[in-house]
Amino acid sequence: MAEAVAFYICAALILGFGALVITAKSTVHSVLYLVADFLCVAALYVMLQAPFLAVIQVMVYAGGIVVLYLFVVMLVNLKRPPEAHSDPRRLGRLGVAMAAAVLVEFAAIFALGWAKPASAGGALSPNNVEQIGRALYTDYLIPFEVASVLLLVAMIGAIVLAKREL
Amino acid sequence: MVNAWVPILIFIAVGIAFGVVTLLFARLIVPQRYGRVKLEPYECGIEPTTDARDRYSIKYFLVAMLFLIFDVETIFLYPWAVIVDELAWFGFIEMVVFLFILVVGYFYAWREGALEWA
Amino acid sequence: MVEALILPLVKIVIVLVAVLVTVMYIVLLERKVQAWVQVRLGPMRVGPHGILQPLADVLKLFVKEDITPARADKWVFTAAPIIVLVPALIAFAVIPFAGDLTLFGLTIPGRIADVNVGLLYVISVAGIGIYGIILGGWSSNSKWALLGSLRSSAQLISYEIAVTMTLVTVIMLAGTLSMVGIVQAQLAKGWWFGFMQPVAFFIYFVGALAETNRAPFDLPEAEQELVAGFHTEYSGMRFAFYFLAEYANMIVVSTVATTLFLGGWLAPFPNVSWLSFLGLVPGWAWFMLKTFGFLYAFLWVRATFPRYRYDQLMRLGWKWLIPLAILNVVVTGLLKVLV
Amino acid sequence: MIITTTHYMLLSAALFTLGIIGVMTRRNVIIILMSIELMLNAVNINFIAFSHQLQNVVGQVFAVFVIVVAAAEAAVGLGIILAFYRNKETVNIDEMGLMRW
Repeated sequence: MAEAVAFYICAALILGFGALVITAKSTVHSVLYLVADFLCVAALYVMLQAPFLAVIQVMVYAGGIVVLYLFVVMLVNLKRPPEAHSDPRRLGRLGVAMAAAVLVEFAAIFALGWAKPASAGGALSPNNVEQIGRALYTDYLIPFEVASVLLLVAMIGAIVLAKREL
Repeated sequence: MVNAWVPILIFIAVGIAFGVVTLLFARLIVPQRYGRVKLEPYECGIEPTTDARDRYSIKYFLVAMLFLIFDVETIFLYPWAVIVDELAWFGFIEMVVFLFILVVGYFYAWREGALEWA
Repeated sequence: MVEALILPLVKIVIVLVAVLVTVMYIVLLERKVQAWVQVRLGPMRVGPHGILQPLADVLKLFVKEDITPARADKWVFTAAPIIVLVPALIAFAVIPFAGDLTLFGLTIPGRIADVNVGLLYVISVAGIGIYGIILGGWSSNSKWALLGSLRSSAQLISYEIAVTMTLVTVIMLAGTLSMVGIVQAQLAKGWWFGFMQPVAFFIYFVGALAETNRAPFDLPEAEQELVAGFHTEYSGMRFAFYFLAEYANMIVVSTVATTLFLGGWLAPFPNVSWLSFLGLVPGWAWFMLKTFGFLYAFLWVRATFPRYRYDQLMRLGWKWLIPLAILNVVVTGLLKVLV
Repeated sequence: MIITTTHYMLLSAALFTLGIIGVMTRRNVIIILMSIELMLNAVNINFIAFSHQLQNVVGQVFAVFVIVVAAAEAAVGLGIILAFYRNKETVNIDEMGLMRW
């Protein structure tokens, strides 16, 4: 019961803040709602027994990625609003198609039945960090090293893009 | 397991409530005498002429970007640190390779002057 | 019900009140310490030796006029102080202030929560506080505030990397991320991690000074160049929140240092039998003693060192502390696999 | 009132839709990138819900990788936006036809 209440509150907050992100007039307000959204997602992860993911969601997403967004929003000081001359119907057809696809997805989720809740006493131990570490550094060794190359490339790319201004 | 987080949730609620209630309470008792000049931003007595939200150095973007990359790197270090005894040499070499690749990027940033502020 | 909700609530209120009172008196102590270093007396008027000065300060802040500048973004301007204060407070949730206490036949754990990612929780929560600083400066729409907030946030994130990376070595020794587990690991090893990882302790101390915007790294509010930094436009209670958050953060980093490097609630050398009489002093008293020692170091440093220049500050963080932290991780890992 | 994985899937699908709507309707490229972050989060919710359902940690490991990719994407994407803004003084995606041929 408590779990259901917590889930519905979390879900409402996530979707509410998500809607605010894409509708807010000021970009800075959008960024703020995005942070709130990510914090609520972190709360959801805690409920799903993924505390390590919850903290890195806060640390990397809320505390890193969105800080970068905020810095860029502040750097990009706009003389005129970017939405001034846009044609809302421009991508209308594509939007309808996308929405239809999502509706099909919803229908599929409903049609294919409701999954059972997780069985208690499964293999997911409460000591989540060790388990993730074991999987990450043995089975997923190659993706892990590739991730570092990806980060290296991202770092070099961003520096090259900004370098001319240094 | 999840129950261990309930006190934290309560703490967050209490913290926000403390902030909001204190501000509202202060709002009730403080004097409010507004004047146009009083509400101007402070610029050492000179009347502000331009908007404060102007363009500023791209250095701040670079610092935030480097922070983000290193932040992601440290989240890989923590699970490794927890089971470092178990992984032994294998894990150590893995992590040295990982750190080496990022240190290359670090020295690139250094060489390109992304770390200079003079 | 009592176990799950009432007990944590009581502890939260106790911690909250303790933090507020400590902040009030740390401010007084700071003024006193600085005065003593300069052979002055410090506040003497309000109460004997000025011990009622904090109350007068709080009263003053409460009745000061609270101004929202005309060009400010009103909602963000009000939200920013709360955003900066709440993380500073909730970081205390995982700090183990004491071992288990027994009261009226009830075993009460000496902390609010023990989650198995405790250390990362503290780090990530501290990261959220940055928003309060950036948004406070941005929403004021004042040049001093905006520049101060940019500098302050750049400084915070720079030193946060060095600190998070250096704390990895502590985790390598402890083998757990739980704050309680880290203290127990120090009991098992017989040494405080401050002795086993002096380099990490040093980096943490420097980083802690910088992350709390304390002298000699208090550039964001260097009066000579930036007026008051990101809170230039703040007054009254909202200013008080920034002030409170800064000192609460100081206490957070001190309690974290106590837990990670100084053995938490443990008595010194708990495994040396002829020193066992030290165990007669309760754990929470040791914890407070160590925390105050660390806080005192903050005040002492402020009274002693001149302020850094901004480029010197960034150079120290990026070109010295971060490589040192990475090197420390590698060396500790090497020692771990060799021994 | 039992919360099943289906609930999480529906939430994730709804959040993903919000992301799509954001990408489709907004012209500010920073907001479009933020909508993409919303979509990545929806994906992560799915990963972790299934990790919980199957009691298997692999879903969480993949969520970690998604976060890494999101970080790299934000760094490079925002770098491109800044470079573009410095040339053209705009962040409107309709005016970003530089690479279109």
